[in-house]
Amino acid sequence: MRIEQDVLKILLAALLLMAAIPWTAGKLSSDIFFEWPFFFEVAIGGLLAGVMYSLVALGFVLIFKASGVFNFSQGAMVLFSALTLVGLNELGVPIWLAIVFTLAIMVVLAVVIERVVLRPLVNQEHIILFMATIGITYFLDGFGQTLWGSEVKLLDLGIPNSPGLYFGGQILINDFDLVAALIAGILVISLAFFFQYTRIGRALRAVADDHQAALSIGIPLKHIWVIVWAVAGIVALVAGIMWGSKLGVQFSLALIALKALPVLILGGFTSVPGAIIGGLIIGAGEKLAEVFIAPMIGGGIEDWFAYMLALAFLVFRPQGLFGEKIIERV
Amino acid sequence: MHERKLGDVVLQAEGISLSFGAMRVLNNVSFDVHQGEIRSIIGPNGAGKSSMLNVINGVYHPQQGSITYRGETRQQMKVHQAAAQGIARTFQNIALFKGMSTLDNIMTGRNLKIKSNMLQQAVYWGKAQKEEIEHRRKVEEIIDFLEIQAIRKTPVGKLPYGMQKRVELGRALAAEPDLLLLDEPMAGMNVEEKEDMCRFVLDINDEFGTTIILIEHDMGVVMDLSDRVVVLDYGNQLADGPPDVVRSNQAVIDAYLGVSN
Amino acid sequence: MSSSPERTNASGTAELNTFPKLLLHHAQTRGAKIAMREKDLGIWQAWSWSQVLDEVRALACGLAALGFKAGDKLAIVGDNRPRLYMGMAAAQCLGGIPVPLYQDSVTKEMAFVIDNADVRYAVVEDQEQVDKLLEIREENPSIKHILFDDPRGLRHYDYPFLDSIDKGQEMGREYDQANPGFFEQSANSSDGGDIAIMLYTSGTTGNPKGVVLTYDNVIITARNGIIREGLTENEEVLAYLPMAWVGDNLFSYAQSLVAGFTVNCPESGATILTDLREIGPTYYFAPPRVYENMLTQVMIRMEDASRIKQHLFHYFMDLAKRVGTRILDNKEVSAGQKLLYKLGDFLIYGPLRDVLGLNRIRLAYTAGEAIGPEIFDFYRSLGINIKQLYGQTEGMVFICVQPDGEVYPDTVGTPAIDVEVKIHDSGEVLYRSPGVFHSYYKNPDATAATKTEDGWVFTGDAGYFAENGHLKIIDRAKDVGKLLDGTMFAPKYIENKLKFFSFIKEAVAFGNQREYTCIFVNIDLEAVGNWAERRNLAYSGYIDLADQDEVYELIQGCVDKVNEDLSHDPLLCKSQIRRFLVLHKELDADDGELTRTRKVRRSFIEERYAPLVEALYAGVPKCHIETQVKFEDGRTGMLAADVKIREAKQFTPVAKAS
Amino acid sequence: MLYREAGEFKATYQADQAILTIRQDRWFMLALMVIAFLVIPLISSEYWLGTIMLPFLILALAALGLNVLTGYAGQLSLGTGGFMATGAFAAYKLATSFPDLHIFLVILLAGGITAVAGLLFGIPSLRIKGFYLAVATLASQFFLIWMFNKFGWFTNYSASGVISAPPMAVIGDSYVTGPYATAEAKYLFVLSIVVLFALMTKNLVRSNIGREWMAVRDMDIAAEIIGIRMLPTKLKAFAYSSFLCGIAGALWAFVYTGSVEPLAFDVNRSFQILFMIIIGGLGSIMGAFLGAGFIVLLPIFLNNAPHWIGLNIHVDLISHIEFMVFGALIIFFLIVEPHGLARLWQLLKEKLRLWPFPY
Repeated sequence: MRIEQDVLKILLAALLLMAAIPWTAGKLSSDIFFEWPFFFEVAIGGLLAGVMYSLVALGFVLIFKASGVFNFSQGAMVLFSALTLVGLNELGVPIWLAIVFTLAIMVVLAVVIERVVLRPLVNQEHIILFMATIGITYFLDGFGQTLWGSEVKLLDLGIPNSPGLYFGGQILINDFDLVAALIAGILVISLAFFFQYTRIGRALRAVADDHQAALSIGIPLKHIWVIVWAVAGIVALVAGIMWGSKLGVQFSLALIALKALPVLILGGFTSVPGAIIGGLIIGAGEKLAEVFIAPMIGGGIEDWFAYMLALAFLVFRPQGLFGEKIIERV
Repeated sequence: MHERKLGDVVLQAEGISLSFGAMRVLNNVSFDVHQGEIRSIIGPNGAGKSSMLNVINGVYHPQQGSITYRGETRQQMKVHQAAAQGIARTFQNIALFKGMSTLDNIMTGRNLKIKSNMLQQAVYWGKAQKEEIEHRRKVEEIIDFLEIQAIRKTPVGKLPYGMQKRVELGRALAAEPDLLLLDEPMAGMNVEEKEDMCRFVLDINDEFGTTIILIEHDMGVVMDLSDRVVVLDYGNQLADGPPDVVRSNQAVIDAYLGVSN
Repeated sequence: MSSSPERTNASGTAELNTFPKLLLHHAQTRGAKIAMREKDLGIWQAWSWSQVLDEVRALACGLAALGFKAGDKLAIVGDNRPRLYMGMAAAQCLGGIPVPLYQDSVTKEMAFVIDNADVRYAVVEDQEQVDKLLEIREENPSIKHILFDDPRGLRHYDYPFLDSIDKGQEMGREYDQANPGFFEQSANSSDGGDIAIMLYTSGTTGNPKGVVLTYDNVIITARNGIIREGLTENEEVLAYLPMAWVGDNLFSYAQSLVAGFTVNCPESGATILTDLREIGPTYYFAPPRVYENMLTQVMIRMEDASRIKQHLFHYFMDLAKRVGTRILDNKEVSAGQKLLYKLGDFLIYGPLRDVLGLNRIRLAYTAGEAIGPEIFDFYRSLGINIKQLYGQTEGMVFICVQPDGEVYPDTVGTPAIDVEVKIHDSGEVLYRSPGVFHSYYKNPDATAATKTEDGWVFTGDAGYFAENGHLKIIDRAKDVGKLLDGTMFAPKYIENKLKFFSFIKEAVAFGNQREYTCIFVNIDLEAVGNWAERRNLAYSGYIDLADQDEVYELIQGCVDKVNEDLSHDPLLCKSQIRRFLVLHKELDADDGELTRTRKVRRSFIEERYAPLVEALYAGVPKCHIETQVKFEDGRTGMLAADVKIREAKQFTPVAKAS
Repeated sequence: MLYREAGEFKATYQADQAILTIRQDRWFMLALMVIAFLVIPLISSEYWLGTIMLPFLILALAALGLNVLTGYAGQLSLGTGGFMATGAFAAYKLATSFPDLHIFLVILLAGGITAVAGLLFGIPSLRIKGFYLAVATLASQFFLIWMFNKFGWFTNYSASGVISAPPMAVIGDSYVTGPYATAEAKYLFVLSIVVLFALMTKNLVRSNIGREWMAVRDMDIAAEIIGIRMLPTKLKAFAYSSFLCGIAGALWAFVYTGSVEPLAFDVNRSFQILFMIIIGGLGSIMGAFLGAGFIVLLPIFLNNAPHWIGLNIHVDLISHIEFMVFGALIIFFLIVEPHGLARLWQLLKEKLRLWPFPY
C-alpha cells in the first residue's frame, strides 16, 4: 500500500512540475508560447508517443523479469523484425503472411539465442549476460542489414496518418498515434492477462522470484527462456511495425531502445505497470520539455532529457517507481 | 585454563527492537559485553542472531533501543563508523572479495590504517610504498598466526570452504579490532577444522585481548569458548549468563536445546 | 685408502678446527655474505655471517648467564629454524654439547634421550615442544632452563625456567657487556679433539644410542666432502630434514660452516615444495623416499596432462632413459641423439627440473636407504647430478660416495677421502676414517662392540666390492639370514626391490629359518588410490582399498616382477617370494612399527602380527586379526580385519649359484 | 616451458610486490619497451604509425580508463565517449584560451577537467547500482555530446561544430599537433603518455585504492563493513577513469585526427571502448591494450580480407558484416572466456610456468 501511495505522490508531483515549469517559463520569457490547450496538445502527443516507448520497454521487462537478463538487444530486435517484415513484403509476400512469417522468425530467433548464447552463459554474472546481449545487438543489426539492405524502407499498413481535431476542435492529435496507442494498449493488456491468468504466465512470474520454484512446477528453465524471448520478439515486432510505419524502417529504429531505457529506470526493471507508466511520463515529459524548456537552453534536448528525468527519479527511488526494494543481507 | 579477568563494559545493547515491515526480527534485546570477553549469542535458525550483529555494526538500524559502545550511546551505528571504531566481523555466508588473493583480501582489511593519498599511490614511491610494506608485514603476521602461508597468493575463490573462513577471519583481524563479531565461524567445518578455528578464536582473545561476540551452533564449542551466553529465540531474549547457568535454564532447554536433541 | 694431498691445506688451517672458530672466521672474512635464510612472514629473511655471530654471541652469553657451563648438554628441538642452528653454535661456543632431538618424537621417546644425555638446557621451537619438555620436567627436574623461539600461545606460561630466545639474548647482551672478552675466550677455548655434538641414532631395535662426535670427526669429514665434490661458498642448500639426523647436521650445519655457504630454512612443512623451487638449491640432499614421492607426484600430475604433452613427455623420457645418463657421465653419444636431447632439455627436462626446483643443482645426494634404480635413473637422465652415498652416524656420514662419471645404481661407489673400507669374513662391511665417532654416550659396551681398538667400525651391513671396485650393500648384516635349505635370505634387499614400485609403500619380508620367503605389503594410498580412481574403483579408505581383489592383482604383478628379478641373482635366486598379503593397516612410527626415520622394525612387526605370519606359512587363504592402534589424538582402539593371502609366481633361476 | 624460475626468491617485500616478479617477464617487458620506443618508429611506415598505432594507443588509454571504473571498481559505464569528448573540448578551450600553455599541461588539465565531470556524473552511483547505473551513465553520454554540439562557446563558435588543434610542440619545433607534426613525433608523444599512465594505473590498482575498488566490485556490503567508504571510493574511480578518458579524448582530437566534431565521441565510441575491455579482459591493465589492439585491427583485417582472397564486397556490406562479426565475437569471448584475452594470456603464462604439468 505504502509503495503505491509513494508512486501516486511522485506522479502527481511530476505532472505538476511538468505543467508548472513551462507555465512559469511562459510567464517569464516572451520567447515561449504558453497556452493551456497547446500544453495539453503537446502533453497528449507526448503521452501517445509514450505508449510506444512503453511497448519497447515492455520487451525489456519481460525478459528481465523472467531471466534476470537485461536485454540490451531489444532495440535491435525491433529493427530486425521490422526489416524482416518489410523485406518479405518487398519479395512479394502479402503483408499479413509476412507478419506471420516474421512472427515465426522471431520465435526461431528466440530458440537460437537461448541455445547459442544463453545456455552456455547460464550461471554467469548478470553483467556478463548483459554484455552478451550487447553482442546480440551488434549481430542482429549487422545481420538484418546484410540480409535486407540498409536503405530506408517504407511500411504502409494503411493506417491514416493525418491530424485530427479533438476536444471541441481545440486540440490537434495525429490519428496514427491514436491507432498505434490503441494497438499498444491492447497488447499491454493482453500481456497483463497472459501473466496474470495463464499457467505459463504464472510460471514465468515464479521464475523471476525463484528459479528453484519454477523448476518445481515442472517447466524447464530453457523453455521459459525461449518463451520469454519469443514473447519479447513478438512485442518487438509490434513495436517495429508501429515505429516502422511512422518513421520508415531504417537503422534508427534500433536507437528506440535507447529511448526505452529511461522508461525502464523510471518504472523499474521488473514491473509491467512500471513500464507503461514510465513510458507515459517519459513521453509526455520529453515532448513538453522539448517544446517549452528547450528553447531556453538551445533546443534539441530530446536526446538526453528523458535520461535526466529518470536519473532525477533514481536518486530518490533507486529501484525505480515500481521496482522492489532491495534489502541487503549479510 | 588460566584465571580470566574481565574488564569494563565495552558494549551495551539496550532494548533493541528491529523489524522489517511487519516482520519482527529482534524484540527488546539487551545485553552487555565486557572488555576481553568471549560472548556468545545462540539460538535456533531465524532467532535474530545475525541481525543482532548487523545492528551492532550498523548494517541494520533498529527502530528502538540504543547501542553504547566505548561510552558513546547511539540510536544506531553507521557502518563505517563501527569499522573506524574498531568493530570487525566475519560473515555467516563467506563474504570475501572473490577476485583477489588471500594476501590482498587481508590487506584490504587494513584500509582504514592507510594514510597515503591517491597521487602517492599512483606514483608508488616514498610514503605509499613504505606504507604498503609496513602493512604487508602486519598482514604477514596474521597469515603466520592463522597458518595460511601456503595459500598466500591463491585467489580466494579457489580455496576450500574452511580456508575461506580462515581468510575471512584474517581480513577481520587485519583491522586490529577491539571488538570482533564472528558469525558462525565454524559452520560447515569438519572436526579438525573446527578445532583449528577454536584455537584461533581463543588465541585471538588471548594474544591480542580482543573482545569477541560469537554466534555458533555447535553447543560444545559455545560451552567451551564462551564466558557468557545470550540466548535468542524468535527475536526474544530467553536467557543471559555463564554457559553452565544458561545450559540449565529451563526456558532455554525447552526452546532450543530440547529441540536439537 | 689414500689421502688426498689437498686436504691439509684446504681452506684450512689447523686452527680452524672448531665451529666457534669457523664462525668467528667467517664473520671476519665474509661478514656481509648471507649465511642463513628463513622464509618468514612471506619473504626470505636473511642473516649475514656477522649477524649470525652477533645472535650466537648473545644467545651464548645468555645461556652463560643462565648458568650454562662447558660440558653441559643443550637439547635442540624443533623444525629447521635459524635460531635453533644458532642455539647449536651457541652451546659449542661455551664448550657445551648440543643434542638435537627429533621434533616429532613423542614425550616418552624424548624423555629417554633427555635423561640419557643428561640434558640441562633446551632451546626449542614452539609451544608444542615446550609442552613436551614441561611434561618431561615433571619426572626429570634436571632441566634447568628452556628457551623457546616462537612465543605463540606461551604468553600465560609462567615458569621461572622458561623464557623466549629473545629474552635469553637480551640477558646475554647484558652479560656480554658485564663480562668483556668472555665470549671470545670461551669460543676459542675448545680444540679439535673436544666433543662437538651428540646425535642419537634411532636404532631399529632397543633404545637410541647417543653418538658422540668430536670437532675433528665432523669438520675433517665435512671438509673432505667439500674437497671431493668441489663445493664452494656459493652453494645454496635447503635445510628441511630433521635437525637430529646426522645428514642435516653435516649438510646444513657442518659443511655450511666449513665452506661458508648459505643455508635456507623453509617456511613450514606445507610449503617445502614451493620453497624448494624459490630457492633452487645448488647442493641438495634427500633420502630416497623424497625422490620417490617427487617422482610419484610427477607421474600423477602428468596423467592429467593433455595428450600432446603426454606424448612429448613419454617420447623424451624414453630418449632420456637411453642417453640421458650417458650424457651426464660424459660418455659417447651420437650427435643426432645429443641434439635431440638438447631439444628435450628445452621442452621437457629443463621445465621439469625447474618446476621441481632442481634446476640449479650441481650436486645432489641420496642416502640412508637403497634407492630404486628407476627413480635414480629418472633424475640422472634429466641431467640432475644425483649420486648415492653410503654412510652412518658413527662415521659422520661419509663412507662411500659414487664418483663423478662412475655412477652405478646398484652400488654405493668408492670410499670417500681418507676412508678405508674392508669386508669382514662374516661379510660385514668395516671402515676406518677421520669421522669415526668418539664413543656411544655412557655405553662403553656398545662402543667396544662396534669400534675396534685400532678404529675400525662395524657397519652392521653386509656387502661386497663388485668387480669395478664399488661397494655393493646387500642388507643389514644381522638381518641377513638363511632359509631352512641354507639359501641366503636378505630381507631388506627384497623389501627395497618391492618398494621401488610406486604402488608399494612399505614391505616386510620373513624367511629366516623358515621354509620360504613371505611378505607383508603396505600399499601407497596416494598412488594406488589414484590408480583405483582411474579405474573407477570405489573405496572408502586404506583398509577398504587394501582389501580389494584388483589391488591384490596389482600387487601380485609387482611381486612377480621382483621374483623374476631375484631369479637372476646367483646368491638370492632361491629366496623368491612364495606368499604375500596386503596389510590392513599402514605401518606407523607412532605404533612402534617403524623407526622415526621410517625403517621397518621387522621383529617387532613379526611379533605384533604373529597370526598373520603364521597364516602365511600355514598355507591358508585368509586370516582374521585384531590389532591395537594409536590414533592421532593419542587415543587407542582396536582394528579388526580379515586379511587375504596370495601365492606368488615362481621363476626358475637363470644363473646358477657359483 | 620457457620459464626458468627456480632460484628466484624474494628477500624483501619490495621485490615480492614488484609489478613483474619473474625475471624473464622483466626482460620481456624491457624488450617490448625497446621495440615500442626504438624499433617501431624506425621501421614503421607513416600509415602504420598514423592510422594504426596512434588510434590503438589512444583507445587503449581510454579502455584503461574504463577498465578502472568497470573492470576494477565494478561500475558499468556506457558514457566513455562523453568523457573523451569532454577531454577533447577541454583541451581545445585550454589551448585556444591560453596559447602559451605547454601541450603536456593542456592534456593533463583537460584530463583534470574531465575528472571533475566524471565526479559529477558519478555521484548517483552511491544510490544506484548495476544496470540502473549503466543506463544513468548513458545520460551523461547523451548530455555531454548534446552540450558540445549545442553551445558554440565550446567550439569557439565554429560554424561546422568542428574543433581543430593548433600546432603545438613538446620542445622547440618538435611539433606533435598540427600540420608540421611528423608521425614519429606524434607516436612517441602518445606512447610516452600512454606508458606513463599505464604504469600509474598499475600502481593504483596494486595499492590500497585499487584493493578498495576491487572490494567494492566483489562485495560492496562487506567492503563497507571493513571500513571502506562507498562514495569516496566510487567517486575516485569515476574521477580517475574519466581523467584517463579525458586525456585519451584530448589526444584523439589533437594528435590523432587533428580536428574533430562531437559525433566522433558518440555512444558507439562508448560501446567500442566497452568491447575493448570485454574482449581484452575486465580488471586487467594488459587487457586494455590487448582489447584495443584487437578492436583496432579487426576492421582493418575485415576490410582487407576479401581483397586478399579476391572478393570484391561493397563497403556497406563490409560494415554490416563487421557489425555481425563484432557481435559474434563478443558473445564468443563471453562464453569461452568471460575474462577476455588477458585471462587467456594469463592462462598461457601459467601453463608455460607449470609446463609440462597441467596444474
